[in-house]
Amino acid sequence: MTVWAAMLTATLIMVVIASVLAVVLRDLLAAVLALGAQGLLLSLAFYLLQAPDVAIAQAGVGAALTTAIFLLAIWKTRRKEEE
Amino acid sequence: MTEAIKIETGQGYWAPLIFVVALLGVLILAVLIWSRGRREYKRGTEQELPFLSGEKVENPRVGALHLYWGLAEALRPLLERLRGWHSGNINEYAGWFLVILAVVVLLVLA
Amino acid sequence: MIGNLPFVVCVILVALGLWTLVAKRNLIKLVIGIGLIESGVNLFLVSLGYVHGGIPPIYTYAPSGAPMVLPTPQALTLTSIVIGVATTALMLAFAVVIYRHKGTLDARKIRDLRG
Amino acid sequence: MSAHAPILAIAVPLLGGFATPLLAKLHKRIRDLWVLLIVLFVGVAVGYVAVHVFTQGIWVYVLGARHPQETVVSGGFPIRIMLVVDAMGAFMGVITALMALVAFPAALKYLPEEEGKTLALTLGSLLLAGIMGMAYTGDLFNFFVFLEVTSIAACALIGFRTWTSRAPEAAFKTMLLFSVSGLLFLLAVAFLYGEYGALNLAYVSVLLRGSAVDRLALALFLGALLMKAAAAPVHFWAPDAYGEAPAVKALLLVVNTQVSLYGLWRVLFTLYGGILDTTVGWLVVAMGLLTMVVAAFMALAQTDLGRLVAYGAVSQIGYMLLGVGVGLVTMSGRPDYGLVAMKGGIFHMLNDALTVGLLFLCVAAVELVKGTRDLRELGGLGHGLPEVALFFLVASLALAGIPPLNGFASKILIYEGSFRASPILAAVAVLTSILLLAVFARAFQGAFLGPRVNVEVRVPWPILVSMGVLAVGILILGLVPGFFVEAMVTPAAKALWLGRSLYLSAVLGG
Repeated sequence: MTVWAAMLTATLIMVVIASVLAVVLRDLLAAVLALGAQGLLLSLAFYLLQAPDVAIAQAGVGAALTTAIFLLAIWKTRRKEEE
Repeated sequence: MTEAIKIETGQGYWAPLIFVVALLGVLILAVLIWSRGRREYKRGTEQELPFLSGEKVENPRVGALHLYWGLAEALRPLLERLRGWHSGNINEYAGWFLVILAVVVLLVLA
Repeated sequence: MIGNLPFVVCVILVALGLWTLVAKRNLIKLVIGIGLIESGVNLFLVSLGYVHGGIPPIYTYAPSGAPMVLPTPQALTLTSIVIGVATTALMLAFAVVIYRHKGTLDARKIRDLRG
Repeated sequence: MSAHAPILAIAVPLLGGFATPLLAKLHKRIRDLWVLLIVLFVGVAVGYVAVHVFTQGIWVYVLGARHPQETVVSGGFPIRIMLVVDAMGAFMGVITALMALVAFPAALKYLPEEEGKTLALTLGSLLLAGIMGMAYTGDLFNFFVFLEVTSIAACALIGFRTWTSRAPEAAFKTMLLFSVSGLLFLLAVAFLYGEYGALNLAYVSVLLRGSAVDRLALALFLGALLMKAAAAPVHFWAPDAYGEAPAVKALLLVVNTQVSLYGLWRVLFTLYGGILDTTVGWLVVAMGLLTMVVAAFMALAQTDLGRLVAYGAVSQIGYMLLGVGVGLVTMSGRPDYGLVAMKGGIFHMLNDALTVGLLFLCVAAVELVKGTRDLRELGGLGHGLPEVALFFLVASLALAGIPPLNGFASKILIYEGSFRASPILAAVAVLTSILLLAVFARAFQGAFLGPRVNVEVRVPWPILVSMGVLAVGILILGLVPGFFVEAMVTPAAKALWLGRSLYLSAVLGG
């Protein structure tokens, strides 16, 4: 197992963990931050998969901009999920 | 030209212009029969006013919801169930999408 | 070698997203679910194009000899990311408007349109 | 110019739509004129393409080639993006252009300036571009992009009246379901790309072998497009969307649904035509029957006129699914009744656009005059609005399939074709038509009959002209259907049912 494969495996496992957190966390702010982390990790995975241009787009648009829009929406509504 | 006025339906054809001519014939016949009827109807008398069980009705409007009251009443269990199905809950709508997706996958892969 | 790991992760992400749509009631959570499905599909596309030992398809003068990673799926992914942001923003805007009217984001309570 | 007509029919509304808000800053009149010019241009371009395709066969337009008619050499690998317009695509384009030509002038007078008229016109123009793109493209990924363009534009149109609470709710639900279906469509495209390394519809179609991955992709295509086409039981978004969008713009939403149906036919007949068995056909038939029956019963239970018409529109989708589904079932044996059913289903797309469009314009007029669409409060409008009442009556009868109007002309083809496949199908379709007649008789009685009520607001003349155009279309298609069936519907049906090899050879050569 090369260093590259180990890094990709670790990244992908962290992507899954962040995704699960984004779904199960009841605090929407935390969930959105988990989604943002997932986006960044995904961008790292894209970089490792030899797609640097996609990685840049994913980090800038897919992770940062999306998270900003989510934060704006939460700021305009409420932070906790209903029971 | 005959092609333009009719469409083949496999077992026969549908020619609307012939239908219209026949319809006009039937209408003329109906008007003829109607015109031979007795003329007892008088405008401006009580004959024009609506009565319900011998009582005069002030606002004789039958609302749309009262039309087919019997049909709607008979179908009530079905209609209530169908309305319950359109529950407005987005989770259920997404669930139905998953159900259809599962059915399609099973059908196609089988 | 990494084998099928990216594809397994894609399946997990898509399944997780679909489960969110059915099981979660908060509208913003539903939009998060859409985001997860989208990242799953994007990862699938990028993994499709990956060639082991390939070079990124972004050079004007590519080093000779090495195979190139397929450029088409990467272009598709770029398009998909941008479209994803647009849909997410639109859905969140509607969620905010709904909250302003109803004071809640609970899917069970946002049922004016039924029957 | 004329050599570039297919791409211009997509590019002009797309770029023109983005220019609309800028021109609105200059002057409102310039903006109105601009929008009308865009729609007129699309009409002319689509008409030109249609005449060309119906007389000379499939039009392949290659983007980025030295010469737009340049096709790949025999056995070659198509690397460029293409627009491929066959008879069915041209027919779909004609429906779209017709409805746009009717909807936009009416919208100019119907939408109030302070209620985001500029936004609505821009979104309508983008929606038009997306629909044209879906109708003309010959590339799977482009189809996905245009699918998302229509999703975003349509949902923004549904929900742009943010001061009501119902419109954003409908828009959110619709957008959520559209997003899922769009992403699953992309996943299916990715499956096919992974298997064959191509996105060109014709090229992938040649390569398809029917492996497990192909079949999984087919399932995803089916799920995504059936959802966007509002087939039961995934039709829940459709009555919300049609009912809550501005009634004039609901015309474009109806065309959007139809172009999704067109995409479904394109995938099933052209892409998977070589390997499809009858199971999928029976699924389409079953969902068609369910759609028409459920929507008709739901229409019976409505008290809101707009929602009632919306359910009526959904039930018509069932007829199209039934007609083309019978064609799909019989595709291997190719009996002549299969083609009859196909013709009925495809002819019904045009008829449905006209009748449902006219009904939505009538709803718009009623809403404009009375400010409400609730059947419990409406009534007696026939005295003040005799022309609207007449149009509503004509459209209702056409939708219920009463001869000699156009709805009957297409429904009799569906009845006859499906009767030969199985008498039960035709029986259900006829009974549903009778139920729909009852529903629309009730709607007519509730809105237009009864004691006279005062009508202060006049219906603006562009809306009445649009209604008149649609009503004349209904009468012409009803009285002389043969001409249109021979000229446009039969080629379109044959292009799907028999023309797969023609489509493939037109794109790939040889």
